[in-house]
Amino acid sequence: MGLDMTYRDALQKAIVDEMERDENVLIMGEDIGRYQGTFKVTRGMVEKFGDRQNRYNLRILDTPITEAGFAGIATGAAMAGLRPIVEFMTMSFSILAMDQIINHTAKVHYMTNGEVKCPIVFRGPGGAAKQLSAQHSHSMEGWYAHCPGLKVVAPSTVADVYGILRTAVRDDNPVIVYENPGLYAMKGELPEDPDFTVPIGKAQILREGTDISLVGYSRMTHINLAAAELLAKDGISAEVVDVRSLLPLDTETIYASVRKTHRAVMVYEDWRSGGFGAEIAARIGEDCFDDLDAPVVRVGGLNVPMPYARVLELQCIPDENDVVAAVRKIS
Amino acid sequence: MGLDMTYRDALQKAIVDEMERDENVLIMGEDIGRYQGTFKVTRGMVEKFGDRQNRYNLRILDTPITEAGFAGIATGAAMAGLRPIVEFMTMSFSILAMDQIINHTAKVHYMTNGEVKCPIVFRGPGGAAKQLSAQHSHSMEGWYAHCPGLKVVAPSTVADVYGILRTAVRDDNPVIVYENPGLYAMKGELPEDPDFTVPIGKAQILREGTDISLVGYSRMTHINLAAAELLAKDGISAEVVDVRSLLPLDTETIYASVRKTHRAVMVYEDWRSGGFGAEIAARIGEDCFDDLDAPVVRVGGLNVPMPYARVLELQCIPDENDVVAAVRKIS
Amino acid sequence: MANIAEESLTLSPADLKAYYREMLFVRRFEEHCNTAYRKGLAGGYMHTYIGMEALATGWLNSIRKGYDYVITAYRDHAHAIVLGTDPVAVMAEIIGRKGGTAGGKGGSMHIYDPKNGFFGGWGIVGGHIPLGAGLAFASRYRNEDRVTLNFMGDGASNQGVVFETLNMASLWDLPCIFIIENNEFAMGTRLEYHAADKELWKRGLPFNIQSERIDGMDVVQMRKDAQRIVDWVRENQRPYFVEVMTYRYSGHGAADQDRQLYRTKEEEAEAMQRDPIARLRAQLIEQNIMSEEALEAMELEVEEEAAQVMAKAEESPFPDPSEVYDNIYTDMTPEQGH
Amino acid sequence: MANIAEESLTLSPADLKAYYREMLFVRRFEEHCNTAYRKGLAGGYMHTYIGMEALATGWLNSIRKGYDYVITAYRDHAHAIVLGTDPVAVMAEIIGRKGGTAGGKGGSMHIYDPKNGFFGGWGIVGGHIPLGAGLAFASRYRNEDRVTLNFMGDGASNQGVVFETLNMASLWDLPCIFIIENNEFAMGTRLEYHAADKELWKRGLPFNIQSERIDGMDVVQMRKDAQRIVDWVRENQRPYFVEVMTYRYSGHGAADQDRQLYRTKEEEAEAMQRDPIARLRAQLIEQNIMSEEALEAMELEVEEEAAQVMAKAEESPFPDPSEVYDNIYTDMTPEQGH
Ligand SMILES: Cc1ncc(C[n+]2csc(CCOP(=O)(O)OP(=O)(O)O)c2C)c(N)n1
Ligand SMILES: Cc1ncc(C[n+]2csc(CCOP(=O)(O)OP(=O)(O)O)c2C)c(N)n1
Ligand SMILES: [Mg+2]
Ligand SMILES: [Mg+2]
Repeated sequence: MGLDMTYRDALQKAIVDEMERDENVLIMGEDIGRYQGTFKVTRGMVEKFGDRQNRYNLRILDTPITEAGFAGIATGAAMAGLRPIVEFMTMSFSILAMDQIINHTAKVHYMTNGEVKCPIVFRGPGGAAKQLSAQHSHSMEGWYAHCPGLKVVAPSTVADVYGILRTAVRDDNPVIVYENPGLYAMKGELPEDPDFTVPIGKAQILREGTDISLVGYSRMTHINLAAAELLAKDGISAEVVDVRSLLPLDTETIYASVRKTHRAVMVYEDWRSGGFGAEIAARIGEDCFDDLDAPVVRVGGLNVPMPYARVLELQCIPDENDVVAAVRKIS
Repeated sequence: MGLDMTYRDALQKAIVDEMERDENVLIMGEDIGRYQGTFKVTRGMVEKFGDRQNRYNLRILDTPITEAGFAGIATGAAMAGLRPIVEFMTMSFSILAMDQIINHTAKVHYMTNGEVKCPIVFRGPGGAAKQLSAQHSHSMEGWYAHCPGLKVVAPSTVADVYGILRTAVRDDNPVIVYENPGLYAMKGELPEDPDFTVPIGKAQILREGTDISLVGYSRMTHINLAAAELLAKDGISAEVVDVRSLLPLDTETIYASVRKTHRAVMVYEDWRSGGFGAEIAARIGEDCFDDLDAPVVRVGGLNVPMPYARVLELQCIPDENDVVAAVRKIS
Repeated sequence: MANIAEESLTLSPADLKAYYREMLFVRRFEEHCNTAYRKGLAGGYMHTYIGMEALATGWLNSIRKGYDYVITAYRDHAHAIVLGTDPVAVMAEIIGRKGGTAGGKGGSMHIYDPKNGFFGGWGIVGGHIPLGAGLAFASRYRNEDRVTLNFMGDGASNQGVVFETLNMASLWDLPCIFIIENNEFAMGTRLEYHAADKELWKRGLPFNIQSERIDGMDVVQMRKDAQRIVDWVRENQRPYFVEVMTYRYSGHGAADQDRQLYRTKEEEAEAMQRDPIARLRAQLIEQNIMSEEALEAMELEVEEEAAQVMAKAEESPFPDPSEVYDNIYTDMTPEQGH
Repeated sequence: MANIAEESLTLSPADLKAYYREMLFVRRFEEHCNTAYRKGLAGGYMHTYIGMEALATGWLNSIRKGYDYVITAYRDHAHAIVLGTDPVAVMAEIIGRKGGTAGGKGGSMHIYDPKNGFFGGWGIVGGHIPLGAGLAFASRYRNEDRVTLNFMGDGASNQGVVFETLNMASLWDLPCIFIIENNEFAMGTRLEYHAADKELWKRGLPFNIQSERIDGMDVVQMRKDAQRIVDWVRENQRPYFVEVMTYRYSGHGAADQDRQLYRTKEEEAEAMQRDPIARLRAQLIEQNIMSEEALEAMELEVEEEAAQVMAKAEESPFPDPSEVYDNIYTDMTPEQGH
């Protein structure tokens, strides 16, 4: 029997547990301290790790709105042996730090031929929250997963976000943790084992099935579970593959599922065209060609800058009906 | 009979012709004026359009090394009716302007619901030049082609770079022109027609074949042509599809080729995993499933931060032998 | 730097009345926005201008409306309204309706009205600053005598791209006024926790830009300073950097429910003493421009007007789902479907 | 701002001799680099420090080598050498050999030697500046008394991230010295065409950072100023901003063949008068520290040594193709193959 808690609280617990375990671990970001974080992941932490009246508190550090600058400062600190966790208020703002992350953080280890390590975690909500419009709703995981030198994870469950975040903090390489804001309030169970961690790089089967593989990550895994439920009513047995880690990608688990079901739908919230789902679909198509009884179909976000009005926004984000419709196309 | 010239000179001719045609067209970038451009695309232009002793010359404007800032200034100027061409010294540096391009330029038209247009061209060399190492060798076209609101072209011939650049300058939307530095010195023929342009959004068949489609863009099209030559010696007839425009993507032409040959290899220089070639491969797999006699195989750049030593660097970039090897896998 | 132009403007009683009415309307409008958010009529982020009204009124009445260019961040309702955008269209946008300034595609943070010279309405902190300089670039390129007002928050003034832009604006003589709306907070972060030197006006100095700090809580002074600066920039075709001291009475956005996380009630109460609307009201009475009764009548009228705006905006239908693909490009749509 | 620490350092004749030898070695080394580039032994970009030697010698002899942190851009050979990296390893890197500081993976722009406190060696103009502040952040976090030297070019000092970093360095009391190597050019762009105010030292002021401009062509003065500033930062644990005036005698990089595109021969000749090496040589003679003969002997020795370095570097083999996947991660490789 584990602990019942939200994804948000599991995230905080992982951060706190790691900060208590290792004093080199710190967290920085905009409004994460005194203001408690816009998505409240760090609520109460400033009191735990210091004093809210301090000019600055290096363990839980409120930064100015200068994403490139603090991503770089954290990277330099990691190069010198600290293990920073950087929160982006939303992943959309990490675009401003892109040069630091892609062109510096990700390359430190290679460019020094292994002399310098860069143990750092960048995390934050990615994808659409609710009516945040075009500039605040980016999915960034695909771009990061494209970049060698980074690891990229997108956990979908309470246990996973806890276990993977702890692993990420202990990893000697830069890790991007993509959190969908739609998951923060979701409840789930956390194993009681205080040493519980989840390795990076392993996909998992969250529902067994025989007719089709629904492949996704982060919140889309829950959409896939809902779709599987709907499909079951129609006698279609869908297997739900939760990718969890985009880089490295556990193709073994994904392929094993496809080889069993002979059909796959790849589901992701990012813009359909050029999202990382295209990579996963292309790999399945390339490596499981003879096992496929139908094309790998993709369900992605509409190729549209996110509109504000709810009626427009909802259209852009894939839901279980879109997944069901895709399954019907190839069943 | 057309004019013989290099890709570089055709590029300049397109820029000059458009600047002479329309006084709202200007070009800005680092060292493009007095220094003549690091890749010499703008050689001699400062004399043509102004005076090198001027403090600044607004038609051919040397900028400080502040990519985000001048990409944004050019975008604002476009919003107010000018038609700027922005040169990035290399596309790798456009990462610093990513927030401006992805989150501002690309979205102006949609966010204003069509009230404001943003006619702007961002261009520059992308991909590996020669031994520029990890930070200077990025292919950025995949990221841009992922972003609705932008158009993205990657012309491979002298005529195309001229004709497409002219079209891009006249386009009322932001256009990214990806130039591979390996093409600048390449010679080719430019039609004599002074009104010659090439539309954005059309792929072309550069060599007809019946056994396999080699799909690529920019410099990789020439690699594909070389591979087709090698394959011909072995009796394999390869069709070379030059994609030219990534967004919009001319799937019609690509699919028609695949439907004829029943086999496809997708070739791109960008990191294999998550590059835009994955999107094209995924689309072929999705839409031409029944036409395919073999998996769509991809040939991409190694998933490695670009190393300096020539022996290492050369390994990372696909060549005709890699394409031939891929063809053999599925023939 | 010393002030470099003489104050010459004198304001008529009619001006002061108009300013009072305008600021009051903005405040009532913003209150309706907060209500709309609480009622679930508006979603996303909702940032109001309550406490800062004198800036919009002071600056935007000092330019040639519809000719000069204006750009700001997401706290943008007031700018649009004072520039002359139909408040119904602004409110309709805020509640995501077809009749909104962007057909419901933008929401509160993304109001535009290019006909009135208003270029938004941007959500990335600091991101629009180069765009504003670009507007000024276009007018300099065409040899016009437009001025661009480029507003940003105190928090935004730390963003790197702002400094890049200041350098280029000065290098290239762009007629752009960079205006920091220093309301002392960036979301829940106090000025002294985000800026190494609280005197933000100094940031223009190393770029050889005329720079100063002025008071934004006295609309009369604000208006005079603004006119002086706008005239100077139009005349000299050079950039200007101004820090305007103000205060945000409400939370950062409508979702910010606990202001005591970052400031005390006492501090708020003290700031309330400087309320630009109350201050002008007192002046109107003191200078016998309006009687208490006349003021009350006007206030009722404004309240009524704001309520009407809200009601009319609500009459506007939601956008049609098919509109989702409209206006991504001028001439095409991207690949459609999920 | 006024200088805030007293000059106390006195340099011995042995010091001056050592500096002369060191600067001369750097120059000879750099000349070999240019030759290597012309011969096709080195590819990519090749930026030498010719004319700027006094900065490396002055600053890097003022810190605790191997304890303090140093970071710079792509013009990085001198920094590594003066910090104590084996010049053979530096040259081997420059010509892309296995024995290079990064096994041939980095080349001229990317020299690292963390054992000696040297963290590179970076190619994105301005991009390493926050990394440098991050090194200082780590030492402040751990309550050490390290100092970080964070070098950048004049062109780099326009990049937004530099200003962002200055703000945070001051906010958080980072013991970081930001040093602008102002060689008057950013590639082919003169200072006055890229910076709105040529006095770059002023850029630290709005962040409440001690800021000053010093001369980098007199190694003796350079060394004293550097020591004064390093001591102050170590003591006060605050950032410092310094503009050091120097000149780049060669082209921007080895590929820059036409310096007359952006500067006159007369101007170059004038700058040559300030050559830091010639200047120290004259001082050594004038102050009877070394005779002409002793100097010539030393010069021959240095020349010989540099040639040896080149020869030894060339003996190092090329990396093995299989190494391409090494050290992308500490514990895995990405998906392999084309
Ligand atoms: C690049 C970026 N980072 C973070 C945010 C989230 N955010 C929105 S408003 C804000 C505070 C901005 O403060 P300020 O510039 O002072 O403007 P004010 O809200 O006070 O008007 C923050 C952090 C954002 N929108 N963009
Ligand atoms: C972000 C970025 N933009 C452009 C370049 C290309 N580039 C390399 S060096 C350089 C000039 C830099 O001048 P400065 O900072 O003064 O340094 P110096 O070369 O004089 O030492 C430029 C434009 C780059 N490497 N990175
Ligand atoms: Mg503020
Ligand atoms: Mg320089």
